[in-house]
Amino acid sequence: MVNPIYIVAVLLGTAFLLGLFRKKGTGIIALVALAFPVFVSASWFFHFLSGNTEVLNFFTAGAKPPFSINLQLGIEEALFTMVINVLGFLGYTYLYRDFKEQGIKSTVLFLILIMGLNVLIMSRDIFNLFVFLEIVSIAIAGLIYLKRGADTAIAGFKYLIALGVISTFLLIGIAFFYLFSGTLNIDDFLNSNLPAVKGMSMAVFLILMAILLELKPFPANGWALDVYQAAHPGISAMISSGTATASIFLLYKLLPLSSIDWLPYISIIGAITFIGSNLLGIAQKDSNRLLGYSSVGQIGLMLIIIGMAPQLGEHFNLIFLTVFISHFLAKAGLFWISGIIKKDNIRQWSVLRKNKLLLFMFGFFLLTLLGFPPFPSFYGKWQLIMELAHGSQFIWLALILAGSFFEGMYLIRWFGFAMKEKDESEEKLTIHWEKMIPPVIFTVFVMGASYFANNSSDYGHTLNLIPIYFVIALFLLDFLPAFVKNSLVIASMIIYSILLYPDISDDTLRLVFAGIFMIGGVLTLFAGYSVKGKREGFFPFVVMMYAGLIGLIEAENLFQFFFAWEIMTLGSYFLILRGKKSIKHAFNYMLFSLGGAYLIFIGFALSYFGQDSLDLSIISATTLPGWTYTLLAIGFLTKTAAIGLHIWLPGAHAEAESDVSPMVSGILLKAGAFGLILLFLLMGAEQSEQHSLLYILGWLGAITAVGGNLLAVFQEDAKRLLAYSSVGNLGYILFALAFMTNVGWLTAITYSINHFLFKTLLFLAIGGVVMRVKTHNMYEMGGLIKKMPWSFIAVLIGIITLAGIPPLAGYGGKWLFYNAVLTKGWYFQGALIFFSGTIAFLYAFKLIYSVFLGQPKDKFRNVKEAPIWYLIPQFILMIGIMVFSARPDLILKPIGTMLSQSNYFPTDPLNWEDVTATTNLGYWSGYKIMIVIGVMFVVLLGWLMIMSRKAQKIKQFNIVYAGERPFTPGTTHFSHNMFSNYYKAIGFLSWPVATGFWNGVNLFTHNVADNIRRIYSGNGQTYIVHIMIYTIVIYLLMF
Amino acid sequence: MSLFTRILFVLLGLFITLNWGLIMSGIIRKIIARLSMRRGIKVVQPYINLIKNFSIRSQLTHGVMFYLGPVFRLSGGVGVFLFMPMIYGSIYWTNFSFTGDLILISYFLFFGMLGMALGAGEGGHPYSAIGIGRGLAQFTAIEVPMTLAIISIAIQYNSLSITEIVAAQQGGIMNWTMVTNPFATIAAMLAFLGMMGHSPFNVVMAPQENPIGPPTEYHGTFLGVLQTNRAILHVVEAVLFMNLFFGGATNWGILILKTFLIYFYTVFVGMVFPRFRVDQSIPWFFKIPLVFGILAIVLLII
Amino acid sequence: MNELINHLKERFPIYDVVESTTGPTFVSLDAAKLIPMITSLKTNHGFKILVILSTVDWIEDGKFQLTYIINNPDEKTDLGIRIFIDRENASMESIHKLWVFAATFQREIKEMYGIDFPGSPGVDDQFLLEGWDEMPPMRRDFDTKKYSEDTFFPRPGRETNDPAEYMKQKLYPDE
Amino acid sequence: MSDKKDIHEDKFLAPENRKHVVIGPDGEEIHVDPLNDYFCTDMPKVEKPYKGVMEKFLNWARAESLWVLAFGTGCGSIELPPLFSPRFDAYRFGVAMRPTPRQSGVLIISGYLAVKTLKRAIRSYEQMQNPKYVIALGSCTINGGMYWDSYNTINRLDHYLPVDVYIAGCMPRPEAVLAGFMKLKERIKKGDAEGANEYVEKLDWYKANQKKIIKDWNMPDYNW
Repeated sequence: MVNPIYIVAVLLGTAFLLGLFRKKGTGIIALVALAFPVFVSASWFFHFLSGNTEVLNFFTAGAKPPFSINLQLGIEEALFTMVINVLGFLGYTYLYRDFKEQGIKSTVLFLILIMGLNVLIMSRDIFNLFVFLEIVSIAIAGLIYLKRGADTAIAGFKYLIALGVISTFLLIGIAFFYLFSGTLNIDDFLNSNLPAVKGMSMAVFLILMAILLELKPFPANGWALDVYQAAHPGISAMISSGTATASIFLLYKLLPLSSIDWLPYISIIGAITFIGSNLLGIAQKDSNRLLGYSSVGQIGLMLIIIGMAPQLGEHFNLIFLTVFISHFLAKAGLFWISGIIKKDNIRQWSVLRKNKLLLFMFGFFLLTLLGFPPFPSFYGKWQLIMELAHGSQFIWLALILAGSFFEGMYLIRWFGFAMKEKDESEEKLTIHWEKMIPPVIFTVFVMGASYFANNSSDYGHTLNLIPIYFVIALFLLDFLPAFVKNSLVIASMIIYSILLYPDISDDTLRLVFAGIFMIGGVLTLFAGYSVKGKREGFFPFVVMMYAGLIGLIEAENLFQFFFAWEIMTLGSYFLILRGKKSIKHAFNYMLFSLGGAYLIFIGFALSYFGQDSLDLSIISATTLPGWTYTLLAIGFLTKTAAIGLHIWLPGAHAEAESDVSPMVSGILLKAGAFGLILLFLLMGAEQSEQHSLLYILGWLGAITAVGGNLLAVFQEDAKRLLAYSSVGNLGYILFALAFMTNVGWLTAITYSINHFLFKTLLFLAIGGVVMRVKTHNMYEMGGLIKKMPWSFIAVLIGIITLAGIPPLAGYGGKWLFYNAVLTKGWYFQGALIFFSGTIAFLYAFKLIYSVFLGQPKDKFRNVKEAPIWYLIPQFILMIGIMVFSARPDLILKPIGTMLSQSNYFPTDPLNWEDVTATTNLGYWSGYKIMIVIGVMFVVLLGWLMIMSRKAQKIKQFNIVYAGERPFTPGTTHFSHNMFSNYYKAIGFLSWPVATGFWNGVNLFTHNVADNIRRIYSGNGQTYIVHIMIYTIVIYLLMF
Repeated sequence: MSLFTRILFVLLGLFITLNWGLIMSGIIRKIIARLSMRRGIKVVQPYINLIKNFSIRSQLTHGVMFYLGPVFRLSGGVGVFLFMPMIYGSIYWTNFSFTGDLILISYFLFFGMLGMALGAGEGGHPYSAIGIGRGLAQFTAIEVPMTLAIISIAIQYNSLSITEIVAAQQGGIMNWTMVTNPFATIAAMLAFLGMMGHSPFNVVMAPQENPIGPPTEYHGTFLGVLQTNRAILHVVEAVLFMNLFFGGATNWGILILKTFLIYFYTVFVGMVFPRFRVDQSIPWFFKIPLVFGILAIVLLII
Repeated sequence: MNELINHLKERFPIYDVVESTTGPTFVSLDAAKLIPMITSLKTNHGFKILVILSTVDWIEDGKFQLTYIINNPDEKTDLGIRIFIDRENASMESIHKLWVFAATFQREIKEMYGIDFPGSPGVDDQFLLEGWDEMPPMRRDFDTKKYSEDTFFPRPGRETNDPAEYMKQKLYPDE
Repeated sequence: MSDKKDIHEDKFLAPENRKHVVIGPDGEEIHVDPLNDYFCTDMPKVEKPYKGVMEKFLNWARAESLWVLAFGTGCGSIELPPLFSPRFDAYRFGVAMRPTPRQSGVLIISGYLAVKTLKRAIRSYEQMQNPKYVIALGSCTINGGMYWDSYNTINRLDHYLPVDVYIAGCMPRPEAVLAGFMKLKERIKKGDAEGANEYVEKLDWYKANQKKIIKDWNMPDYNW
């Protein structure tokens, strides 16, 4: 093994020797020089990893301390030096071209920087640390000037000033330290067991404070943000990932010096930093500064983790390393990408779309930062939150998630801009190949890290990762034409369903939802065949969404459930984002999903409190039932879009692509319903003690039903109308679930199935129409029945089911509803539900009339029927509706049996006499009703056909018009603002209160962020004052 | 009873219902005429109108849905009849009521409405759509007191089966829902006004401002079908309310008497009150009938 | 009123003043001076309302007479202004800029008399007559009886009697 | 038709009725010919009555159920509302008003007919279903009455629509109108009132007369 001292030697030597060379070849030499430490540290790391635990201690100048400086290389040091050296090597590769233009000076500085960082990690001598800290600072200050410009100069100067102050602290601290302890060596000090002197703690305070300030804690970090903003992104990457890493390690190394327990304070500092800087990030528009805020935030999170180390116990390593490595890789990657595209405003990042690889990496890094599965920090965060809950640190848990939420807010918005914002720049993106290498390598590292994180996580091995691998495979196969990929996905979903079936075939409830997810998935994918070309970036996310959905079904413990939930959210977010005008809506969707997911997260964590397993069943044994259930319910309600939390839904569903809308509306929403079902079952079903929660949820469901349906009535956009209708229908489901009776649950499941059938059908049919007419506005359509008869039939069947008119399946839901309401005794809520059911007529009529009936418009004289690939799934769904209408017993009987026999809902079940369902209130025979109505209908139709067989076919303007002729089709079609008088009567109920509320919250957050941001005046002196005040405040807090 | 006999009796019952519906509307028109000191139409005028409409020689059609509209409408009317037990205690006149209960009927009423709405929509006449929009809007409001009343009855009798509800009311007028649950009766009867579409809730068809609403384009045979349905539906709806609130009927005579009175009540109110606009009628339903409906339930709960 | 007339006389060449105690006072004016005078009346003298714009066909003189009756709502006085224009290629300046609805009067006059008002909005659109392609029907040289007989299939056997003669003959045949 | 002049060259054709091009959703051009695309251009057919007792029975029903289109053309329309007042009570004869021509069987031309109104009357008449009847009210419909030499009022209604019953007078009082209804009933019951078929048989003649005075038809020949 090579002694690590050679790292210093080689780097320093090269730096000196470079001067001997002329320009030529310096770059290559530096690169080789930088590769050497990578090799050394990596070899040591693997050496340690393979079981050697002996820590290497070595000394410069061959003497013992205090005469020489001793360096230490254990597994930790090896790891950190390795990552820094890799970063250095890649960072240099990235900056190769810039350094070449700059000449040798910069290269020298860079080599010095890397050397300094290495020593910072390895050195055990405090004064030596100070020296190398200074070296690093000066090297960075020099490198900041790499990018020429006034702001660079100012930023570099501020940096120097701030670091000067910090160094002063450090130096004074060291001086006192030496005064009191007589040694500068950490190990000596630790071994000496010196008595605690009062002044000693002051010395250590100053030392640690300096290191903390080096870590840029909020709010004393204005200088650092200016640096991030102004410096060359390649350098920012080094600062953000490199020096921060070294500083964190430094803090970790120096902490044992203190006799006072610093950990709580570090946590508090970390928490303030994490929340504060993420909050400020919300209002940020400059991409580099945004990354700076994010960097600072992540360091805050790491500080929290370090501070929490005792509580985290054995999991500390995993948590810290995953969070650290995520930040390290992603931040460097993002800064590098920022340097490639050279855009400051986050809105201009839409240029990324010109290069698929860049866009992919950008998304990859952002998701890594956000902690979505399967990225490493997901495992870390999960473990962190769980451990915190286990140690009943609930406030910390809430703070961390709040900070993460803020971070999510700006990162997602940024991502939305990159994906969808209009790209106005004409110029081509010039990309140098060597600049692409580092981010690509880091992407690979992230993947590897994910793999290791998964393996080393306690529950990672229980995950079913096959779907995830399939997603990755689809990314690689993205060059294939769409229909090949579509077939592949359909086939894989069918095969997976078949494989899955034996596992869940004995659990009818899961089977139903698996059926909705998988059958629905296959059917909606059929529509995808009508898309020509490659359809890049569609199929991986479809699979991701369905993988998440099916993961929910398969989940056996909380971890798997949450993993699947996040995967599903992520996949659906990307799908929604694909729509033309969906940037804002996808953002809203993700925000609400993220919030909801965090609530679920907290709920899970709370139920873990005081328990040892992560099995789903611990929810029922939770020691904090009120909080746990409420949080979980709200979390799931964000997905089902209960009123108040619904504002993301209409836009997201309406603006999505034609075949994505049915996926997200007909199928995805059921994930929330499934979550609620799971929650309610675990709450103890019929024996549940949560009466008040259920009562509130019942009212919420009823109000959601009315609100959603009422809002649907006043829509002019066909897909928005359907989306609001989904809100209403999910309200029914929530309401029925909250009953917690046998029949109530049957109602909910019937509604889930019905809603899946008709909403998928309607969205597909309307999607087909929209595809042909290229508009969502119903009043622009009209009279399409003659052009699209099949779509018309689909919509007709759909709205009959929706409105609950016998004989179709919707009626079964209504009948069950009455029975459930009457058995439960929630009469007034029930009345609200039935009122909303009649409101459904209004929009159902508006939908079918405005689109298919009335006056055909000139523009659509030549439109064709919707593509056959849209019609096939529609017909399958129609057959499904017919079968379910005629023989509801086929599905409801087994579910009823399961509900009543599984001890969940033993009382008052639905009785089946052959095909007739009976309760002690009434009876219902879907089969007989179907036959009676069918026969009668056919007879009457035949009769009328015979009676008016000679009828003359006439055209659209052959209507009685008081002896006049209609003016134009557009003016004769009565559609726009159809229910104006209804609005006059009860329109006040549809005023956008929820939207107003959330807009207010949004505005408030932004205002707070904006106001706090003013402390960063841009003035160096102010920043110094910040640092001083900050130090004093911390001092006062501690002593 | 064999299926064949049942179908035979159903057809017979349908025939009686249709005829009674036509005669009833004739009689009512006659009474109205006498009230305004006219001789008025012949009692058989509805028959003549019906024959006339079926004898129209030429027909026009706007499209398939224009055809299907009246079929849906009549299916709605006949269907409600089929699912309605007409005479209590008779095995012959219970039709197909074993397939479903009160909820089936109250939702099957929509079947015809939907068909009419679609057929009229296909006609392409803006007034049709305006009429339907008004009708549906008004219906949502009507449904609220109606639902409350139905829930109230279901709580009272602990059943949704019409036959059982009628059975519970047997044995004298004191057992009728009208007496035992007056608030539900009031709420439902106020809703009934709206359902029947007479003044003051006839803005759907308002001839002076909206030629005739949904059926503007319908004529000849189509109109005949609609009239047939109207005759049947008026009787059947009256039978529904009779069964729910007024003790049902044990023979056709009582049925005829009670349905006549119930129907007459709506016409009577219609003669007295002027027409509401939709934005007036909806708030009205949310006031008085709603209060009665809530009272009906609250009183039963406590 | 006299004051006003005198005032007008000083400024505009009006003539033929016909004063009336019951109806409006009429003045005549050169067609070219109409716009300045009527504008002045509207803006300075409170004649805010255009009551009517009508036409008389003086076929014998080869003139059309246009009568503008304007009203002062504050003083409750009316003033009629007559102007005469040539019957051949009759054309008059439009006053729709003073009163928007004057365009409607002018449109009717265009249709019924064929007097053009260049610039008046919609002046060429049909007003009362749909698909009329004959001479404007209110002109006195349009023979409405002949047109009717040619066009409307007169029922034969129609007699025309002098009412006085006829009544005498029917009621008092002896005298 | 007698003159097959292309209606599109008609200078009176309203702008919205002229052929035009719109851009479809896929950017394709769509040529719209409003007269052919918006309206049915077929011609009506003679609907043969049944024979014998059946037709007699139906005719009785038609006669006893006369639905009048609520359409007032001239000063006579004010004479119609009293018909339904208690004093005259036309309901007892099976007469009722309907607001839509589709459902009406009787068109009452109540007084003078300007050319403009005639156009609407013809359109409304054509929108009524066979069998349909026309009652002409007042002398204006017979020979022009006091408007006999007007440039704008027709003289003889029967040149434009097949009239079943004329009721003379200026104006005829409601009693006279009732008498007219009785007369119409008689004609229907006898089977004489086949004006609708007559109109179809002599459609060319009627159309020629109509087009002679109505120059901006703005529609295909027959208004379904």
